Amino acid sequence: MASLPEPDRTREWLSTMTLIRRFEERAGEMYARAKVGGFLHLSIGEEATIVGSARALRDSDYLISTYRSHGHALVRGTPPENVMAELFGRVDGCSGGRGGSMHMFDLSRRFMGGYGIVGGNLPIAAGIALSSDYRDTDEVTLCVFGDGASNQGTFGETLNLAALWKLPVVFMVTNNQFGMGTALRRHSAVTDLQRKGESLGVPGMRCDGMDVLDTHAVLAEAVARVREERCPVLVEAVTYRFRGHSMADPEQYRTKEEVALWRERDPIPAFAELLIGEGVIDEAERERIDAEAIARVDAAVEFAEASPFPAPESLYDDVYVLDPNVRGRYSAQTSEEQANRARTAAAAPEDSAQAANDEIPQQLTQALAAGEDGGETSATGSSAAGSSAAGAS
Amino acid sequence: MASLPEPDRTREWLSTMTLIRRFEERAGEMYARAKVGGFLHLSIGEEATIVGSARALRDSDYLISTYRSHGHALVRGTPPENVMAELFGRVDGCSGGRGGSMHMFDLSRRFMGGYGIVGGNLPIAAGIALSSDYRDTDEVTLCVFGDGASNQGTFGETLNLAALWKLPVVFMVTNNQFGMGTALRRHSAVTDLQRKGESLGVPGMRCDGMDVLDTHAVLAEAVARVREERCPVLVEAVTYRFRGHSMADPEQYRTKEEVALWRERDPIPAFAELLIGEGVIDEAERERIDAEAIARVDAAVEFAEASPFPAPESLYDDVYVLDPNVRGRYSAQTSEEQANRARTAAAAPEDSAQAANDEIPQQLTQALAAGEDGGETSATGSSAAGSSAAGAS
Amino acid sequence: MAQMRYREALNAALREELGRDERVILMGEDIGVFGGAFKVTDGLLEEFGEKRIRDTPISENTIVGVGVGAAMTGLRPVVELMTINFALLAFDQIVNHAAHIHYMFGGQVRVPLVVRMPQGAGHQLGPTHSHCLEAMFLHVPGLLVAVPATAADAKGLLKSAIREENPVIFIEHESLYGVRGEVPEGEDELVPFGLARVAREGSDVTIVGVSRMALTAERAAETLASEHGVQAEVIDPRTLRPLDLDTILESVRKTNHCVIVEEGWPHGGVGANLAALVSEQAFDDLDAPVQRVAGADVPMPYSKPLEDIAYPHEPQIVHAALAALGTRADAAGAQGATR
Amino acid sequence: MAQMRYREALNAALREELGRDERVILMGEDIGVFGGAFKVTDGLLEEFGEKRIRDTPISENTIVGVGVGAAMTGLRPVVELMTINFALLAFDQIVNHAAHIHYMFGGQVRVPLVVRMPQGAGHQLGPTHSHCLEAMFLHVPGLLVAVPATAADAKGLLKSAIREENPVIFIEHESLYGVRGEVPEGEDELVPFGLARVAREGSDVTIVGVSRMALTAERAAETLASEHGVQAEVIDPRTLRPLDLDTILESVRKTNHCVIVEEGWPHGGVGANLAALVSEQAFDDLDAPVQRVAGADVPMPYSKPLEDIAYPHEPQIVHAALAALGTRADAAGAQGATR
Ligand SMILES: Cc1ncc(C[n+]2csc(CCOP(=O)(O)OP(=O)(O)O)c2C)c(N)n1
Ligand SMILES: Cc1ncc(C[n+]2csc(CCOP(=O)(O)OP(=O)(O)O)c2C)c(N)n1
Ligand SMILES: [Mg+2]
Ligand SMILES: [Mg+2]
Repeated sequence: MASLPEPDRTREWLSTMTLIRRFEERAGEMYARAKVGGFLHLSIGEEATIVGSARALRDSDYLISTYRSHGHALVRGTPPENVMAELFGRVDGCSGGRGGSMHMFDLSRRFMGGYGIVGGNLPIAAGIALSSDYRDTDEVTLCVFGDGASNQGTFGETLNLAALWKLPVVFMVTNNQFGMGTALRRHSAVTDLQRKGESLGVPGMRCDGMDVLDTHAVLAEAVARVREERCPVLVEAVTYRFRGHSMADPEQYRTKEEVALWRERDPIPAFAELLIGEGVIDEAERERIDAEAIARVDAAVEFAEASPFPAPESLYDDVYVLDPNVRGRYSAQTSEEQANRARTAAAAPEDSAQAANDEIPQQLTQALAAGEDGGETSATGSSAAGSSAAGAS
Repeated sequence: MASLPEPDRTREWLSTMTLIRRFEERAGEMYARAKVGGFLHLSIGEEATIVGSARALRDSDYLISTYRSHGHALVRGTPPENVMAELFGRVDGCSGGRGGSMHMFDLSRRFMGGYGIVGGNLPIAAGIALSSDYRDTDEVTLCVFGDGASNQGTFGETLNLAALWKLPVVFMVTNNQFGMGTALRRHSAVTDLQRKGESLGVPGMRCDGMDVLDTHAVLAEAVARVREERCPVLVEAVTYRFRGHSMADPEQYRTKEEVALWRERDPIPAFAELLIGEGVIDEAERERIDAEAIARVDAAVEFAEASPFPAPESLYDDVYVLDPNVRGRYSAQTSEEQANRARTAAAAPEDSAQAANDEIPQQLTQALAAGEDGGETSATGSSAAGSSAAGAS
Repeated sequence: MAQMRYREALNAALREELGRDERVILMGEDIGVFGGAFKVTDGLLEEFGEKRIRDTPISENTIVGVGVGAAMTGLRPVVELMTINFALLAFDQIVNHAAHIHYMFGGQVRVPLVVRMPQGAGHQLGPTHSHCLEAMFLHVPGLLVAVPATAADAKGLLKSAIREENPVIFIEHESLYGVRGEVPEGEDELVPFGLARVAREGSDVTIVGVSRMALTAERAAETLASEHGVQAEVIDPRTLRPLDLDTILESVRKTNHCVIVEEGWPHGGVGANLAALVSEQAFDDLDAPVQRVAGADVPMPYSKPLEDIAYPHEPQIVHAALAALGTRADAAGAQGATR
Repeated sequence: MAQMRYREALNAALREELGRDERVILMGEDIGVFGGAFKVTDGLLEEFGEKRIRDTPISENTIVGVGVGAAMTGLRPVVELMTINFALLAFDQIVNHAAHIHYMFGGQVRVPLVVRMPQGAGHQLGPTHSHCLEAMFLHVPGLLVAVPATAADAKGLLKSAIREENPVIFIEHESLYGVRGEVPEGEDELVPFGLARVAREGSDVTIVGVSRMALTAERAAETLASEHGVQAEVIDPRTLRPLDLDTILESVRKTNHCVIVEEGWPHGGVGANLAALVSEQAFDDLDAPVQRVAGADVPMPYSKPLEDIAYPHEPQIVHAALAALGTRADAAGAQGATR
């Protein structure tokens, strides 16, 4: 293990890991109380992997994830209020209530989304990286997916293409030992996942995903290498999912003992104790950090509760970027009522949020100028724990 | 190089390579004369790869290929008459004129088809192998595809699954240096293709695909290993496509010099000279072999010309295996005429060919009993050059 | 007759066919140790073992392709795709391979493969997890398409599917798994393909409901009868290929009005297909345009109130039926009895 | 106006848009060094370089996904799939990703991606290489679908597609690449989406032809006029999303007869969708059922005589139009003027 990074940073890491944990515990409760619907995939146990990796990025870098991505939104700085509101299906959700737990998004923080399709985010990550290179920036994209996803066709296709085109992507496989109820050795012929890119021209690295320091150190190296060499790297983060795959999982595929054994390595107390041992924080601060996280999550629930549900009239919004000059119908629903709605929508003024990604090239030039000598930033992290909840992003 | 196999076998190899060459040259001419339509992908230059690999199989083993598969049909023993008739789109074609050059098939010889979709045959090969294992046979499946196909999602998916499930498949990548007009190094990050299965748990081997002896030796080893260990192997056959990708290819992506250089290694004269040098054949026999091949191809063209086109009324045959007890319409075409045709078809008696694969399990038990101590068979090869053309398969 | 849930009926069908024919094998993600994402395959691994009940990696296109190859060589594989949404990854093996092999190889080989998967909205799974895609499958010659709505049909059709010689796309519905119904007992109680179920007889309007919408249509018919004095005939086609169009046409010839209800997207949906067929083939019998009730033409939103209005419920069907009949009333007023 | 082939018109559109907007990049199999399987991208690599004209490995799903990611971050990628048949491998990225991202992320991000590909039969490419799949794409909310039939539309619509903010499925036709036509000159000569082209005016019957069938329909209309004294109005919708239904309905209101011609499979095809819409929305104006002329409901056979009868030609269209009108004659005879 490398020597400890600056105290402010490690404290922020602990805070963010704690926030993610408390957030997800509460999300689970809210699910049980039917405040949250759909599937809810918690990453409890995987917080060191999430925080250690994301903190190796600059603000101008991109992060793209899966359906298990509350932590990724939070670590990028999306206010818990908006993440919780998304789970509640409210207008202030970070995807406007449209996506839910599996489809979080925050363009302004370059959190390029959670995706419900296993393996679906890999090609998109390569496209983002292509775009970074095309614009001559030194941005890096961190693409996170699971051990199970490494068997999907897109894995081989995308890693080959990224190696061939020299795209700046860190592919991080979060090896939490299972794809749903299927244990690693039952779904992947090669279980040493860091090696799974070798035949595709992508070198591998591994980190202890239960240890935020090791994760950060390895990812920092990977990110630096990718930023410098403009070639992809595959990192395996070895971790464990403490909870079921989603909320309805009887967990017949593993023993209580196995779970208990991994729980002994819970990354949050482990890191807190290390920081106490090193004198970075004391027991009181640890408690304060936890209390703050809980308070923040309380506020998030309150905010989400208060946020309205999307209006029924908004159902057809943003299916298309409508062009008012178009004569034809985007949607020729059969009832007059519906047809009219689609027509009226076509005449509606443009939503300002829709202009966002047109601005990216300019945004980037600025961000780059600012970020180039800024090194890694953790500001987003602390702002996540500090700022008040803005609108839908 | 190992010591030369028995003279009868090597002679048959030369005959079959020659037959394939002459067949395809003629097919090209027939294409120019518009006797053949669609795409025509020739494997001229790749005959050693085809014959060397297929002759490592038993009759009870399966071969599955791509859209470049005239040679694979011929080497399995499908009469050239039926292959040519397929190119001509006639009823006696080995796919009844329905498939054309890209979709050859001969169930009775366990040639499990050519497939027009790059990478489409890999999962099917794994399924065939699964079936072999399920029935407790020691059959092996040889799955042939191109260097370009190794970038398709099915490659990673299927090799992983085959390794995991221990399926008896020899995956042979015919590295002819190009996927269409894209040179290997421009489409695959790893160009040492034998290694492309390592990360998927599939060990690699390589053979000189321009040398039928080396190809046969390596494939025999691979097939024996797979038959024994019931685990997949990946073999790279290094070869070259002398002609364009298909008939309409200006070949701007390579130089005449490069082609000329490879043509110096033409596998057919090279092998013929070796056999002459070793005293297996003499110059006269070499000429006789060639003359026989040409005569056989003449006969094939004559046969194909004489074979009728499919009757218009057969258009709807074999879209479905029709069940005469079904009340509903398989096809509710809007015109009365068409609807009636679909209905009548439903009442038609069952085509006997359709019962073929139900019989496979029994067939297999028999074939196995016969084949188990039979070792490799080359009988199919010589019968290909000798038997008269039967019906549509 | 036994009372069982749709899920249990499917499980029973699989169990019976596995017991009856050893060429039958099951493959899919988490169908074994986990027992199936929707528990349809629960207990089968224990009963039939790993050789026949096979957990697969997450590789949809390849899993289906393995099924194709196995089917071509004598097995009768039943592949479960966890949900229909993931079938989009397997379209190449389904369309270019499973559907076409019998034809393109001149009838030499069959592909007796079943691809099972649930579709549908209602559980707040959002845009990537709520599709109804029957329209994409019924478009493809070579495929059979089953859309059972009841427990009895789930069992009877799945057994028929497994005994079929053609590749079958077997579309279940996530919201139906827990629904109970009467199921005939007996190994050979099959429901044939291509035979519609007349769920309710009526003389005023024909309502065709596809997949889950057959049940919603039945409820709407009750309301139409009790609150509006309208007798609706409700038809569940059960299979979309082969299609029992005659039963639908006969009904329309009697009622002169038709409503088609589907959960999926309206453009080029199964409703458009049926509406086109009915409009063409019962042209002179229709007193009003065929009414279609379909899901909203949007990716399915997560938020509950939006999701709720994004797929059809009883009231829309009642409304559509009345609209169809209202048109008759108007036309009668305006043009006399000739229409 | 310049005379050019459909292929050249597409090439010109790409060249102009590449020159006009440096966010535009092209990706696809063999589009660069090889010049494109159908030579649509010929010369572009030389002119714009490897950074913008990118040959890809054979990885359809990933290529489209790369386009999605690039589009989300400010580029305007044009992805070529060699033919529509291979799009079946990319359905996940097209439907679950490209089509849904704008909606499912609450409108925060756009996906201005064009996926170009040719479809169609006529070259004896057999079952895996001859599909017409517009129906599968038009089904999906979030996608725009263009089906240009002329060189002018090929150019004008492709330019519009590249400037579009939505993902566009741009469906060309293999048999049209060599067809010449007049093409307006000028950087900003766009053909807008959602505006049908009335290819021929007429008062007796409306014929809607999709993709290549627009041209076949025009020829059939000539025959109808010269040999049968029937004046057909021929409409080419040009885009199926957005759909200029009004132009079609207006025409049907005038002619009272409608024929829809498509090359693809009849079940759940684009013809069914249009027939359903017309039958519903012009119910009182139709004097006879909408006639659909579609490809045969079979995988496309290789053999020339079979292929020839497996997709529509002029005579079938003429026949369908006469059948539509014949019904009117019959009806007039049998029932008087009321219908
Ligand atoms: C294409 C696709 N197939 C199947 C699923 C269903 N599914 C959701 S999560 C999951 C397991 C994924 O495992 P892994 O990649 O290891 O990620 P983890 O859930 O462990 O984070 C499966 C099979 C899906 N969402 N998408
Ligand atoms: C899925 C798919 N994508 C693209 C094509 C078009 N295509 C036909 S052959 C070919 C090149 C394949 O190269 P390789 O696998 O090396 O085989 P080879 O042609 O060299 O034998 C391509 C791109 C196709 N048939 N299928
Ligand atoms: Mg996992
Ligand atoms: Mg090649």
